[in-house]
Amino acid sequence: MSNNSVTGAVLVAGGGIGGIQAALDLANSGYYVYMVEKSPSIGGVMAQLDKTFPTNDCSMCIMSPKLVEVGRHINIELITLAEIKDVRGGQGSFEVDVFQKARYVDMTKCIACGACAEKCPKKVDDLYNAGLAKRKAIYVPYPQAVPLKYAIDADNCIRFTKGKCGNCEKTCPAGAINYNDKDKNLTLKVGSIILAPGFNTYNPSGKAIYNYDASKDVVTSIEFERYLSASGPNQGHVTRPSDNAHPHKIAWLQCVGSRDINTCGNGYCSSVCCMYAIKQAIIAKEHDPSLECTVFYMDMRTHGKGFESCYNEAKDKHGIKFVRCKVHSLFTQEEKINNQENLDIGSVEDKDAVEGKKSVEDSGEQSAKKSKKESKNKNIKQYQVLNYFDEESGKVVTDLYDIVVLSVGMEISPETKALAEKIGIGLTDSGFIKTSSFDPVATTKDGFYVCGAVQGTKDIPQSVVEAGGAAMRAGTALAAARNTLTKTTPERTEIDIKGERPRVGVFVCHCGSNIASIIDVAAVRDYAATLPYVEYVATNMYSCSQDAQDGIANIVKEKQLNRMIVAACSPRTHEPLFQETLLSAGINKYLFEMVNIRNHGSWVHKDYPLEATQKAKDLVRMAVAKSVQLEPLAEADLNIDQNVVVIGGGISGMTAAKSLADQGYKVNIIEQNTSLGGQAKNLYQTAGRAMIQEGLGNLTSQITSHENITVFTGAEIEDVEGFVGNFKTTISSCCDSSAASKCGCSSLNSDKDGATSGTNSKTIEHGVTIIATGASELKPTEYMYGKDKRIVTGIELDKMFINNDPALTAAKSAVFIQCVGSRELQRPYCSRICCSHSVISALHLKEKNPDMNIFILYRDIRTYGEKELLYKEAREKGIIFIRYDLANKPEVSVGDGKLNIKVIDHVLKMPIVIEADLLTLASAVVPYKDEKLAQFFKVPLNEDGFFVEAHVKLAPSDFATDGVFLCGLAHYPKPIDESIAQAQAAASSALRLLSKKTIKTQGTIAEVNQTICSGCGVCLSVCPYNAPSLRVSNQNEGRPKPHEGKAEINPVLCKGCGACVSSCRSGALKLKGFDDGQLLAMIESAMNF
Amino acid sequence: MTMNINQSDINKKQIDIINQQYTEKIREAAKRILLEKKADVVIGFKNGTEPMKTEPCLITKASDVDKLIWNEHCRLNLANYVKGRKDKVAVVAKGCDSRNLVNHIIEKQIKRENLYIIGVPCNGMVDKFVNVKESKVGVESETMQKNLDVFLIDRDMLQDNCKTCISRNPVIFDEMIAEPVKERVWTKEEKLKERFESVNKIEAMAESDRWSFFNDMLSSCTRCYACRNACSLCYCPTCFVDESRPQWVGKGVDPVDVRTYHFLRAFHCAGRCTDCGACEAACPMNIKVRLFTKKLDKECFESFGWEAGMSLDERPPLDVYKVNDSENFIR
Amino acid sequence: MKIIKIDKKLWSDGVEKSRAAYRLIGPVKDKEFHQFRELAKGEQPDMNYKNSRLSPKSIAFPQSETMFLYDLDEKAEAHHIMQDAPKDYSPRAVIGIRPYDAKAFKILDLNFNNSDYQDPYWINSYNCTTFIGLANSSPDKFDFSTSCGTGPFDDSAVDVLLVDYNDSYLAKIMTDKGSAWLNAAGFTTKNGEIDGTVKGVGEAEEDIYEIIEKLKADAEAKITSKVAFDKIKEKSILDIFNAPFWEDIAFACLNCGTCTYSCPTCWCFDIQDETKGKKGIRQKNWDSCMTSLFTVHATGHNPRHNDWERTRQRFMHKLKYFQDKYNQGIMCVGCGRCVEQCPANIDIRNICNQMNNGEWE
Amino acid sequence: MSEFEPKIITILCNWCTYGAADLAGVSRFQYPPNIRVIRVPCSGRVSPKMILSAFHNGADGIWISGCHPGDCHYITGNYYARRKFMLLKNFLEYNGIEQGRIHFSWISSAEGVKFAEVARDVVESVRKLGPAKYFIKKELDDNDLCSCLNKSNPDNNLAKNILEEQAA
Repeated sequence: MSNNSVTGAVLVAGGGIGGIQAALDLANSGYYVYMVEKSPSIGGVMAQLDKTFPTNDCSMCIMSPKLVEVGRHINIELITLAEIKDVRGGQGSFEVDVFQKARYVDMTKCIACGACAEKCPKKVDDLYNAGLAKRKAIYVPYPQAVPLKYAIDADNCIRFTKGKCGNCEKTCPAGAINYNDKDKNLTLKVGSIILAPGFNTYNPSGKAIYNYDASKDVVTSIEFERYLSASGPNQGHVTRPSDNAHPHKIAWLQCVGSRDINTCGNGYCSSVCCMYAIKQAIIAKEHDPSLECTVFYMDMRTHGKGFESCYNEAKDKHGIKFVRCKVHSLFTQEEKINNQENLDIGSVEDKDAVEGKKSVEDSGEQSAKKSKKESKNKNIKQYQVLNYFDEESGKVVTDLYDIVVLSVGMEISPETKALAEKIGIGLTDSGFIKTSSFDPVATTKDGFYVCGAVQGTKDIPQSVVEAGGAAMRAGTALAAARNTLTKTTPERTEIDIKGERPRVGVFVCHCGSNIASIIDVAAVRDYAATLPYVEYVATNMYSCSQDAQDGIANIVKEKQLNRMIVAACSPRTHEPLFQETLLSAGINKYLFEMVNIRNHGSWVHKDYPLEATQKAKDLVRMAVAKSVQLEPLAEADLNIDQNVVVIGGGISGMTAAKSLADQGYKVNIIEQNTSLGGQAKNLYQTAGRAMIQEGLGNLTSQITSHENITVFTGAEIEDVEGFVGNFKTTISSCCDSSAASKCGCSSLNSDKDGATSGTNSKTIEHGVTIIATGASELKPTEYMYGKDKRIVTGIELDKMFINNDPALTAAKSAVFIQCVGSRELQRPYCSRICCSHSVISALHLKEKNPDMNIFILYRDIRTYGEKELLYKEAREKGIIFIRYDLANKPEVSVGDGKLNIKVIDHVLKMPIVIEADLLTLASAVVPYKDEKLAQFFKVPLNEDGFFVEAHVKLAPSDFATDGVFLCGLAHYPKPIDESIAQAQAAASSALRLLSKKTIKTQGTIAEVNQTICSGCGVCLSVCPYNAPSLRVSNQNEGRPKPHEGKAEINPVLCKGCGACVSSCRSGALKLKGFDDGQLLAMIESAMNF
Repeated sequence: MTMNINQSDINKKQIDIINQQYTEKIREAAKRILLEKKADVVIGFKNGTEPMKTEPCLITKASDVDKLIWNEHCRLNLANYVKGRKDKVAVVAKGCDSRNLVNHIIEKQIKRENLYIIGVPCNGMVDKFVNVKESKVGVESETMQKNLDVFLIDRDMLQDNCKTCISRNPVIFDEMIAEPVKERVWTKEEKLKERFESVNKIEAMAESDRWSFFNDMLSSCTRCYACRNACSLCYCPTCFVDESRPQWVGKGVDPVDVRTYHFLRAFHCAGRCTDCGACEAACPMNIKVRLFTKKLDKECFESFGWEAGMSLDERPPLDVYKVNDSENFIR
Repeated sequence: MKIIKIDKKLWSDGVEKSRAAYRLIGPVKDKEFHQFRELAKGEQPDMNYKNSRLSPKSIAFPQSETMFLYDLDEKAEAHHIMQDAPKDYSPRAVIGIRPYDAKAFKILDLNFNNSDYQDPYWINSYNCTTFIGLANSSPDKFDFSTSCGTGPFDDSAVDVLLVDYNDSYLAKIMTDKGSAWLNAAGFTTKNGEIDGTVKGVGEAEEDIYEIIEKLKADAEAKITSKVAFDKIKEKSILDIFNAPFWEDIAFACLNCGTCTYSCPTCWCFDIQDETKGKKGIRQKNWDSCMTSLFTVHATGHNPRHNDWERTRQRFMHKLKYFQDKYNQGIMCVGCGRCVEQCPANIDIRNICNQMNNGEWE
Repeated sequence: MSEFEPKIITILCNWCTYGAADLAGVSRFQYPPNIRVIRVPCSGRVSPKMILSAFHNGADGIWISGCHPGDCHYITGNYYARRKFMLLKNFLEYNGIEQGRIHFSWISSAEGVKFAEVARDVVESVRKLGPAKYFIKKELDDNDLCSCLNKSNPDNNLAKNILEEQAA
């Protein structure tokens, strides 16, 4: 089957979160990935964020494991400082010309000690900090950067610009500086290309109305994000930039560079700004509860999962003010103040930050901010004056703010557009890469896929979803060449050390002068030699250098060491490296222990060399005490059944099924109804104006004719056993086999011996499960729904469109009421799709009958992204939008055969009555709240009844439970294109597992000693992964299982957190690698010596 | 005051009558349950060998049911005798016993379907040291007057935990042998003030006094583990004090080891303790070990609104969490 | 044997005086209970106590006793070598011990000092101790000592037996050790003579024997509960071991250590090492046959897996095995502590009688 | 007192606070060298045993830090830990352990500044309290352990009473 014309490698252009996810999905499912990133390290905008909405998770915390995984992946090749120049060839075999700028630092030698940057005399605007701080000409963009290798910014380096200096070369202890490094042109052979270049933020500079150039106190949202960040220029202290005074009032201006065709040409909505403004306001308030925060907006667009409640909390709990008004301009007002009042000025606590500020002037650089007016006189305070129309009072209000944050929108960079044009990829009118509703991650050109903001403005989870989708599509095209270019780590044999007396080797690292300049490395080494079980001690100049690694491995072999300790830097960055070294010497990698005497020692106690040395000795002693108790740990292999079950035969389920079937996997679709199609059967058009019945028909016929897909309709799940890789799902049909054909449900037990009577059930063995059970439209209980046939729901209207109902053309007046059953007390979430859906339907009505009077009664119009253009079109076509609020909902009445809708007009503030021939209720999307299914697969449901994904941001299509994935409306309301993308993403996640055929369990997992387990079940209660279970006898086995009722841990599901271990009163649980004995040995030895 | 003395006599008689009624009803129920095979065995109390003593007993034959008795000395918690049994057990349960049965069901130590609960509305237990303390039988106290409607026994003679009982009637049962007694209606403030009065007193002490108070209190502890063994919550196959790898609590009578034992035992009962008083009723040295468990009861009540064993639907507070749990102690 | 009469007014001075030659131990009230403790300077034994909560066996058999010390520091001389723990075996007197408690020491002595095995810690402690017994004129309801080969006036295990008699103590001098203490207390001369120099101490009157006998009879009459164990000896071990009543007897038992720890004759101990940092000790701790750890094997197998088997072990040992092995009655002095203190009303008197009188297959 | 340098057992979760400590290092934020870090996967791994054991062995202070709620790498570990810690801290203090001996914090891997800040505060608060007094297992060569009498130790109630009497 192998097809030589297809190349099993994919190029991912862009190292933001989208690119990262796509690369990981592909590399983990059998494709070699080249990741081309234009900056020196990956991470993109997400790395710059302080927190992520709506949960306010620390952005770096959740992202850095992914960064590290990319950096260490043997099937991902990072090509940094690089750009695509040209692409030749076609789908399956492209040749890509890549231009890579010289780094001037040898990545194989650089140990990221930072000595070079310390000595570098040249300060440059730090783009990571949005130009608000300075970095050096030799730099890493941020401390957690991957690859963690320095780079020289040749445009600013004194050595390159003036031919002098050379400090870094002199300082570098590793000899990594190479001034002779040259730019390179590479040609990469790949089968598919994923474009994930991300976005630029709108630059408000040059637009006088925003006062951005004139005042330092007007900042963009990305700048404010850096101010908020603990790793930002102010260490997270928000101060008024002009004078570092403590701010009292901050305003956010929404839609700067979005929904704006006057100041700029960006007619679309940027989708994320409302939420990030809320997030920033909440964080700012958390820093200082007395702060007054006001968000000026046009429509609050909080249409994502958990967003609406975040918005409500911002209002109700945090007291953030929301004012509906597009502020047209602002200006600076100066105020003289006397010295008494001046006390709170200049209170930045951190010296570095103050120096950083000063250096802006010292450096003599022309920065964007340089030209800004600063308050030269300390006695003059700057305020930002906002004039706005307050709807409530009906008056123009003038208000003063300390800081104004411009919620800037997203834009696609000219370079990206130019590249797209050059390689012939279609763009939308707004300049985003064009895709279609039914193939949302494929560009107009075969072989090119897309994810993230370049396809249209979106938030992180949506980008991650698309990344999965793009990976799925890119991989499917290359399925024939899967595993042809990937590398595998060779299996190595380990020496069995069981029963041996511990023989510990301790290696103490100088890290050049990083450690040795403070800590007496030789003394630590000599001290280590006196510790029990220590058989060998040594120091290394750089323990992580290749030659040191080789040396260590040789010593381990020669001295027959069976435990290894390296006292150097952080295990978070270097443990895998040394474990690899130990493994290469034939010793189980879990017999390694790392002591952090640099990050936790020399670097933080530089004025206390004696104490730092003593601390290093203590830490080494603790590590020795632990290491003698370490045991070799096994990573067991678990086979992954190669079959798939998809639950739900709607668009999402079918797409997921097709995606995996196209890659050669056998897929079973279990559908409760007697036919496939789900909600889409009743839908008319997508926001992209694609005809849904046509698309659905194509998809359904592909499914039913697919050789790898078996469809079970009218089928219900009876029971589920097992776990990742080894599920057993029993389904039954609504009728017995003989009646099945009449009903439309599947005959389940007829596949072997023809139709049989009796119970109609079947057990399917499968390795992964995709839950795509969908949701339904709420049947409204208000607005007289059901009392008059002119009152329909959104879906019912679509049915009328599909049936070309004559009532539609006959209608003279049509009204839509939005938020029916959504954003209310009993159902607080926004149903996301209804605004766009009503707008499209309204447009369609207009097309049918241009004279029809159409009114859309709304609370906030949430036509996010390019759907905003539909909203604009609707207004242009005379569709009237009337806003109502929750306290004054429209009233529907029928009298004399007339259908009247009374609503208070938001402009006139007067009730108006509309007589309608058609009233469409944009009714909420409600989940099935399938608790039985949730229990079967041990996956959670949220309060609203939607399934809860593993992580809101970074794992939107996964469950915390391994082997179970999620897509479509069961996750949250979403339009078809997003459902399809998520279905592909869920399939991609599933593929990561399936393609491995076996998975390795982690070594550091929990284990139960059943003889002392009391079977109380606390471990089951605290484990988020369902790893523990209580032993139950199989009734077929006849006699009770040993230790029945006692707990056991499924090593495949355990992630090794240890929550069960600390909760177990009986002490029956241990966490290998972090067991009580080991930790108590560390505690004891920390104090006793 | 003469009124009161008379009242006391009336109470004494009332108790005797109630004991007699309860005893008969229990025997009747036990007999029926055994004959109807609703359970294989009945666990209840029999008379002890000395006054003020009772002994838990196991009845397997309907002909033996007359051994069963009920009086105000049925201190031990019979839930402790039920855990781990594989047969079908009927158990005589007062309020606190039933709360511990709830714990057992939640913690899978017994299946509800294997349990038949003979519910006893409880009139309070007499402190086992009451004679040692020169009992005040017949001598009226003010507290008794106030609590006449609540307890039939002189408050000063009551076991300490009974004085502030929140569930004298069983929370789950298959049958009741008498009409439920009237429960006191508590406000949260009253609970915090009265139920945890002893704890509040210690909290009000200076730190160093607290340390020496407990050290003094535990100085007579012999580590006989009667408190642990009488506790229905202590069912670990190997107690942490007996762990040997690592052996991190010494086994001698070093005060720190003794202290560690009591500290961690109480912690293991956190959110599970029903304040049944079995530990103190068992302690031969009359050590007020409930001062430890009650502190954690108080914390769980104050912070998580939790009282153990009141419902089958929720696991104890350390097995669960709420996103908005208090964290003002965390930086 | 000689009896002297000591005026109670002289008593405390005498006790204090004996401190010059003895470490003094006696019953003192600790919270609500009496305990035997070393008496601090100026502290007097409470001669009006009824019974101590715990038996005084810890005087020679402490709950925790360090036997050896060791050093794990390889830099230290003699590291990893057990060193004898320092001990103080200077003379000590236990004042006010009840006759049955003193009798219990004789029983313990059978175990700790016999031809097969001599426990130096026990022997040294026992030998350096003088027992100044105090007859019990008002035994409580739990006392059944008379049927256990001792009694409230038993003088067989004490060096001196004091009998409370109006304003005096009648002191029966049983041994030289006893005489020596009386001498150290200044009640007698070196040879145990009474030379009349101490006012208030004198030879007892002639009829003192009858008086004591009368007091003794009065006291013994107050003891109503009895045990019989004569037939236990005759029954076969397996017969009693397999008797049908054990599970019933043991049902209520919590398997706590209350009975064994309060018992004056329970002698089981366990040896444990404890280390902290580089220092270590080896210590001997009381053990209890009631705990599962008592017999658990290194393999995890426990021959007495069930709670009731452990309860049976305790009574079989005390009432059967001991009789068979030593032929000196039962391993019980009838002090009644276990009966009084058992939280579950496990009553040795009932069990003994059941073992003795019971008829079964 | 000014000579006293406390030793503080510090237990950090691998994913957040250990990362913050690394970042503090990278950023060269200085803090006193009194803490001894033990890395665990999750703050949910920390059990009361470890804390008691630290006191037994003479730690002057204990500091435990994990991810902010919601940031837990293991989804919910720190939520369970939070309940445990709350009870434990209050129970220790009820037992007489001074306020300020035991500290808890949530520090994300981006909060290098906070790590150094909290480290300084923890060390200072413990330093102020002086050496640990309670829950310390005494040295095993102490003579009173060799006593031949049961329960003859400095905490002996009797001895204390006598001392009090003598004082009075």
